[in-house]
Amino acid sequence: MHQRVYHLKPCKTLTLLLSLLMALSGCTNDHNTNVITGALTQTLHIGNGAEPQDLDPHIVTGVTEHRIISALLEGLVGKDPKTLKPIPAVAESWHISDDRTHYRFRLRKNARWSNGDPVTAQDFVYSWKRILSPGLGAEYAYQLYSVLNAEAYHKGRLQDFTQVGVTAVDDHTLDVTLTNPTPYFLAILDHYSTYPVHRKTIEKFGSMDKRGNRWTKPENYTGNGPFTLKSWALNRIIKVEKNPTYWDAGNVKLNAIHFYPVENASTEERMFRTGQLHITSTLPAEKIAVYRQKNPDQLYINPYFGTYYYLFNTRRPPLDDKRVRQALAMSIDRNSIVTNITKGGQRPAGAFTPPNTLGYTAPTQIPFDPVRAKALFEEAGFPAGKNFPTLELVYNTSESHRKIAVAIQQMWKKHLNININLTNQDWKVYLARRKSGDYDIARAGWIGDYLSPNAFLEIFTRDSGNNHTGWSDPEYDARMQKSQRASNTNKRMEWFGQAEQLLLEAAPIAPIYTYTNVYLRSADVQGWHPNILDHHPYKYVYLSGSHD
Amino acid sequence: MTLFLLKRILQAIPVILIVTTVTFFLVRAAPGGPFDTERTVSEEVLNNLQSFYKLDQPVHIQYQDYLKNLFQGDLGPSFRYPNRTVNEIIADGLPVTFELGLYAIIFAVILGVVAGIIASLRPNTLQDHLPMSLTMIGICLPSFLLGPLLVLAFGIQLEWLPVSGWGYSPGDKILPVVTLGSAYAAYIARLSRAGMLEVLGQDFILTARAKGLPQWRIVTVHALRGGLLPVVSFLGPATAGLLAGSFVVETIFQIPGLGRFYVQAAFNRDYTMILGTTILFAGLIITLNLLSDFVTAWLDPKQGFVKK
Amino acid sequence: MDKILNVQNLRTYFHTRAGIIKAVDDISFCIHDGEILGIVGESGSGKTVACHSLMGLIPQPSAKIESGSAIFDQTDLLKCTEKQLRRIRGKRISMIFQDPMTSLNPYMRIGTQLTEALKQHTDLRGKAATDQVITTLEEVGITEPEKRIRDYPHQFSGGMQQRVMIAMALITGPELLIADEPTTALDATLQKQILELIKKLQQTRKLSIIFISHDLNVIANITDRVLIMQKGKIVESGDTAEIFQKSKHRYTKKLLDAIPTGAKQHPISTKENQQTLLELSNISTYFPVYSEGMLLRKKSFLKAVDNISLSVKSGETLGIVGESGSGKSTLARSIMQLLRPRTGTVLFNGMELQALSEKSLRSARRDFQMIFQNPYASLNPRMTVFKILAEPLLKYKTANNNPVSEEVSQLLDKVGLEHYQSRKYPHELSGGQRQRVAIARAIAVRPKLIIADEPVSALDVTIQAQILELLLKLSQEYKLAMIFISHDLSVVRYMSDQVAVMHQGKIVETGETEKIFAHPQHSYTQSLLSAAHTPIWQTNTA
Amino acid sequence: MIRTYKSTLSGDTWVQLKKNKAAMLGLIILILMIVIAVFTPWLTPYSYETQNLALGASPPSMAHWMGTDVLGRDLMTRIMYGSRVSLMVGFVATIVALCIGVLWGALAGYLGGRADMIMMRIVDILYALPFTIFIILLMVIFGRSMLLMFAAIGAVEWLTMARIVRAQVQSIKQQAFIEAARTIGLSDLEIIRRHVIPNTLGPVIIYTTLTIPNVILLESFLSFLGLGIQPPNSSWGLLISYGVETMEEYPWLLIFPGITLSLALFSLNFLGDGLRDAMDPRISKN
Repeated sequence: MHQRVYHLKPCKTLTLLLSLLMALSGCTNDHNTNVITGALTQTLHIGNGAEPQDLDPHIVTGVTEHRIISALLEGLVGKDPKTLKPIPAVAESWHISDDRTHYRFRLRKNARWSNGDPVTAQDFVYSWKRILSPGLGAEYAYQLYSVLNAEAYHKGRLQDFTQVGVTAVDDHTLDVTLTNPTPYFLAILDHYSTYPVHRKTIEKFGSMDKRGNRWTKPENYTGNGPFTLKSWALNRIIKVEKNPTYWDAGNVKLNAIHFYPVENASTEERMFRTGQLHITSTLPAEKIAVYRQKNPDQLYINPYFGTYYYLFNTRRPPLDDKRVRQALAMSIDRNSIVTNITKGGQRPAGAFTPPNTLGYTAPTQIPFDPVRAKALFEEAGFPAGKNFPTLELVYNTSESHRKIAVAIQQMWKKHLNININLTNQDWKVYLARRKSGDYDIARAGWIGDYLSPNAFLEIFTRDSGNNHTGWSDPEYDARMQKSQRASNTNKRMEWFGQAEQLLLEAAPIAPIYTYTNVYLRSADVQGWHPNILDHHPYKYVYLSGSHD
Repeated sequence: MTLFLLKRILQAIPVILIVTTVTFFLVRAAPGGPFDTERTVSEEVLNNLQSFYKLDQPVHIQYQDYLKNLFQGDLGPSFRYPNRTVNEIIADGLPVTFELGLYAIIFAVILGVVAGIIASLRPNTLQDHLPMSLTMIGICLPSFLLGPLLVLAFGIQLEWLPVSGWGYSPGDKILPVVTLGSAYAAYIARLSRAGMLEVLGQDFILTARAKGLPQWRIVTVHALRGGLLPVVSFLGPATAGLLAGSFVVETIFQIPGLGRFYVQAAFNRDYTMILGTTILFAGLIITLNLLSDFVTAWLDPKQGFVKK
Repeated sequence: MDKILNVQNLRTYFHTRAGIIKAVDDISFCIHDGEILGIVGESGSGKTVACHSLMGLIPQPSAKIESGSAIFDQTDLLKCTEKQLRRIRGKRISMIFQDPMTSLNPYMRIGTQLTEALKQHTDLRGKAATDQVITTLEEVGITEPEKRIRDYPHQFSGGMQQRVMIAMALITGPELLIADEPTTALDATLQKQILELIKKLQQTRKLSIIFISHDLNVIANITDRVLIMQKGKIVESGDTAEIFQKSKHRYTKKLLDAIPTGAKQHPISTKENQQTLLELSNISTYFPVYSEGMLLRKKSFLKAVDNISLSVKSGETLGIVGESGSGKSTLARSIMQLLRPRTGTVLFNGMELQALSEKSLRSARRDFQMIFQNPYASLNPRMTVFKILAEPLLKYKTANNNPVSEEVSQLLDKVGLEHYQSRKYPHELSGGQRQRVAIARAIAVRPKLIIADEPVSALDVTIQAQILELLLKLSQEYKLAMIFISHDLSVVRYMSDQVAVMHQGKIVETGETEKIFAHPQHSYTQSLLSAAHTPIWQTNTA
Repeated sequence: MIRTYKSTLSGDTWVQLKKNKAAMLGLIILILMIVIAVFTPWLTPYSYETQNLALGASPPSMAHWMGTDVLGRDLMTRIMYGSRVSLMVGFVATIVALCIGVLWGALAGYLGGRADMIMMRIVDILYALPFTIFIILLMVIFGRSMLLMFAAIGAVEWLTMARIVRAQVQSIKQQAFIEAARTIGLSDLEIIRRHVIPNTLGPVIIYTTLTIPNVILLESFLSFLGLGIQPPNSSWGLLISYGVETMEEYPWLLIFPGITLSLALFSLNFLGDGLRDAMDPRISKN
């Protein structure tokens, strides 16, 4: 079959394509970006990292949820945005007994819920009862374990909640009794797990201790914070508006805050660059150098209360030998990692607790000392890495973990002449393997919930569920107990130092660096003070119109 | 014709049932549960959670409950997002992903068919190789590369188009659709070129030319309908693949679609969400295949339903 | 009569990678107003390319008009631009083609295809256009055109489709009609009707027609003057009667002699002692036909083969003749067990074929082979001739143990092909050569029976004669029984000892070939014989 | 005695292929890439893993023709080592998909009726199963190996292949030479092997050349998940995905792997087109 072929004049097709392109370019981007309109309407646009699982303070655990809940609810005690010292919130004032186990809180008369109801002491009792009720399965319930019998009630050993150390003397007086003096108890009261919830709303949409309660839907939400929940479009945007009934409404300058659940860091950075966001939740490592150079005023690097470290499985030879662990920890060039790889202003960490936590800094540091490391290796029977088994380093899927693992793999090869395999695992498999001890070396990170060395050092006590290294030392536990019962701060810090020294000497972990919070912020944002907990109460924040 | 539909629908039910069963046990075999987090959860809390979601019951009972709810159309609560059910999440996400997928396919078809036709008019000349190579780029540049590239060029440098979002500002749908559609444009271009070449070689084209019809009429009215048959039969399975493919585009352009849930659910071991999206996906594949077979039959009267 | 078209030394060459092919090599001819000019030649003689060159329909990049002129109403068609040509094509000169099944757009209703031509060349629109279509359809003999206008081409029979084609060509009232083998794909009776229709239309519309064909009977029957073409050149031209009576050119004589006439040369006398090889007793094969009911499909049966009984003796050739749709092929496939007959038994060499298991049937197949109609489709395009022939030989590991390549060469010699051709692919061979390969494949395993289903109807007349001779020689040499199926009476008469006439699935008459042809009993056989016009130039022979 | 031409299909195809310039160019480039992949250790002074953290990502220079990556490793070396993985994955996984897909499609298309329906519904089921969970499970149960990756990729890619081959076979089945093959007494399997499958090669080759790029990029997704290759070694897909992250700061980290992949894909496609035309006797000869 012959096939007839046609001519299609080339110029006709070209003109067609060109006209299409011209039409497309017509709709240029109108120039009132969120940042510009935001300043006029005092609306803050924040990149929030991920879609929040829920907005019920007693169920959620993540940072993304914390950022939103802290706008909607307020606990007994707040934190000073600059110094993080406890400041009055719903509780106007409080009195602590001499033996430091009894706290009496005076609640503010003008504290209101968003539907106008007054905030009463009974609300707090009901809320603490809710989070401690076994049925709810609240993961953060252990924050209140320092309260008398709270742990027993939560673990189901005690049924009668009245025996738990929290009672409402009258509408505006709340008594709390602790099992033993807890110096950081006031710091805990700023954590959203201790926030009050509106009883009538909870019971209207489900029972007190059952999940799947619909009260967190925008149309049902009732909170006592500076803002109320206006709308929640899944995966798109969460809007909160100024709450007129808030007791300190007068000082709240922002009218609304829009949270964007942007998961991809580079997408978030691009949204910031085109003026869609005032503040981002994070910043890709490679962009740090660019912003440091081009517009340093938008780049913010604040120390963050967390440490990145490697776990050694002390149950598996040769990692059961302390010298091997020390040698491995000492041959990590932490400086090179923070300057060449993470590049996010992180500080190399010789110890587990971040330095200068309420004045406490670890007495000893694990140095970068390859010479001593080789010597230790020889002592342990592995001269120049001979007959040292190939260990497996497990980490969960992420770019930065991969880069750090590859760098450390190289360092161990260079300094100790040993080979390790890197195993990139899916998040859940990684968690399961770490919990069950099915690993040689594993990557880990720990963020403190409240500002105290205890938030870190308590992990390695015997009964802490978060110690996967298999290492424990009765002497270490004893020193931690002493720190709890120490009468004054200096004594307590002294005991923390003793405990950490023991920990670093045994080296079940190899600390690498302390986290920093790297994010971008528009110059318009005022009243956003950097602090180690990345804690920025919105009521002090406002937008100035000063931009080019 | 109704019999044709009925038969295919009857075949669909066992397929969906088998997919549900296999996925149901597959997800439970994967290590790590929905409630494992960085901070180890105490035993009591874990037990409470398991009981609330009835995960502590023997598996076969869980399976029966799940099927019972499934028949009533209830896909169960999401583990990851406690205050939302899977139905709600799908109801939220699906329309957006569907819209994205639909525009992407339309874009791919227009680009692909035009390139295919231009190429088929003068085979083995520049007019043939140029469009074919251009559409090839769609395959060489994967979406996770093309997306950011387009954003950089049109979003940031030229500031013609918004960088992210879906439906907020005008033109924010253009870049995601181009990114998702370009990969399919290459397939469609090749298929339509082959289809057109085959039809243009047939006798009735010669008759049409003998009738003195102008060339554009011969190509569009006579050749196109037969030429695009292979494209239609390709579109069925391809559109189903879009749901999974849209995950990358939705992340790059911050689009509130279902693709993200479909892929994240696996990482979060959100059993009900995985099952929900998988069943939806299975249903989608079957309907789309049925649709493409139906359209192919309708397009070709000899084969299809016009009675002898 | 003045000349409506005058072509002078037209040359059209194909420039392919394998060199230049001179499809039309310097031909000149003219056609007078109201005259039917016949162009005769075998496939590849350039007759179609010549006409396509006039109309500008030749495949562009490879084909090029080297020289010549074609004056039509003072304009030289070869010099026209595409736009000018388009005003003439379909308006003043229109064409009809050979295979109506593929020449109509299968996806478009015939009504639209007809109005399309009208809209292109006249300003008739809407109702007026539809009326014109209906009148033209009536003119070509389509019943109830108002209803049939909405039907698709595949809803028409072969003959009807050709009538639609003619209507489409004539609807714009052309002066010149080019008919490219319009009747080749049709049966004798249909052929006759279409030729009469064309003659009638030529008279009523005062049309001049160029009638291209390779079938001399048709040319003799309808044309006033004729050109004989061979390999791109006109070897002879003149009045039809004159050319057919006393042709001068050697090639024309060869064409005329190639038409098989008369009875089989040396028929095998029906001696009783020959044992019957094949015995069919009341075989019937039904095809389920589904009419689209609302929900359930109403199942009705088309009785393609309806209660047929016949027998074939070894060495004897049984001819089966009948029009298309009479069930000839279905009968052949039922015998070969390619289709399972619904009722009746097939006894072959004493074996009951239906009863055989799949495996034993496969080994029994060795003894009965088949040759198919379309030489292009019956050979695997991706296998060389050598492999096609080696396959059956290896399958049955023929007794004589000489190597396969030896066997293949012998087979090639038997069917008259050179050995070097064993390296070629089917599409590199001509139609005749391919049919020879098919025959070689059939006889490779020394079968006892060969069923030839219209083996020559797709071939040119000269090639046809060679293949028929080959089949006769082989059947004698190998004492083969043969069932020869064809719609061409003269071919069946020439080949078969016994003849069976089939009509709508039944055998209406059977017996000695010459007895049937001399005085047919059944009315259908009589109409069949009268339809097959005996060549006018041989009216004298009995 | 005539020399028996054992003219295999490949013999003739090679003769035809040589005439197609574009296809030959594609073939040469591919062979060049394979040679480079095999002899990489001797071709480059640098190792793919030794880092030079101080250097970090440096643009192309005399020392490093294609510059260095974020960890200071020579990009050209990593691309060459990467080609080993990508080409191997590209070809082997596609061949796995090809074999299963063609066999399954041919059988389903040829048998037709109930068998066809069941086989195609199985394909639908496999289409729908969640691929990510399937990968995670594979990794956990069988640990990690390249074989496992081929199985995983093959298990996904053969489905579309089967669908295409089935459609092709259904049209071939009507051809007369299939009926002729049956009259010779060949069994169904023999007919499928000798007559049906060779005639499906055209579209199969085209689809294969379109599958290879997908497979290469799918490998990077699997490696990202942890199934594929582990750092520090790399593959084109991985290099491109790393390159995308630093597209603005270090564009060469994206450009060079991107060009290499595109070069490979273009030459593959031209080769594929050439092969298809060479194998289809009808087109190649006139």
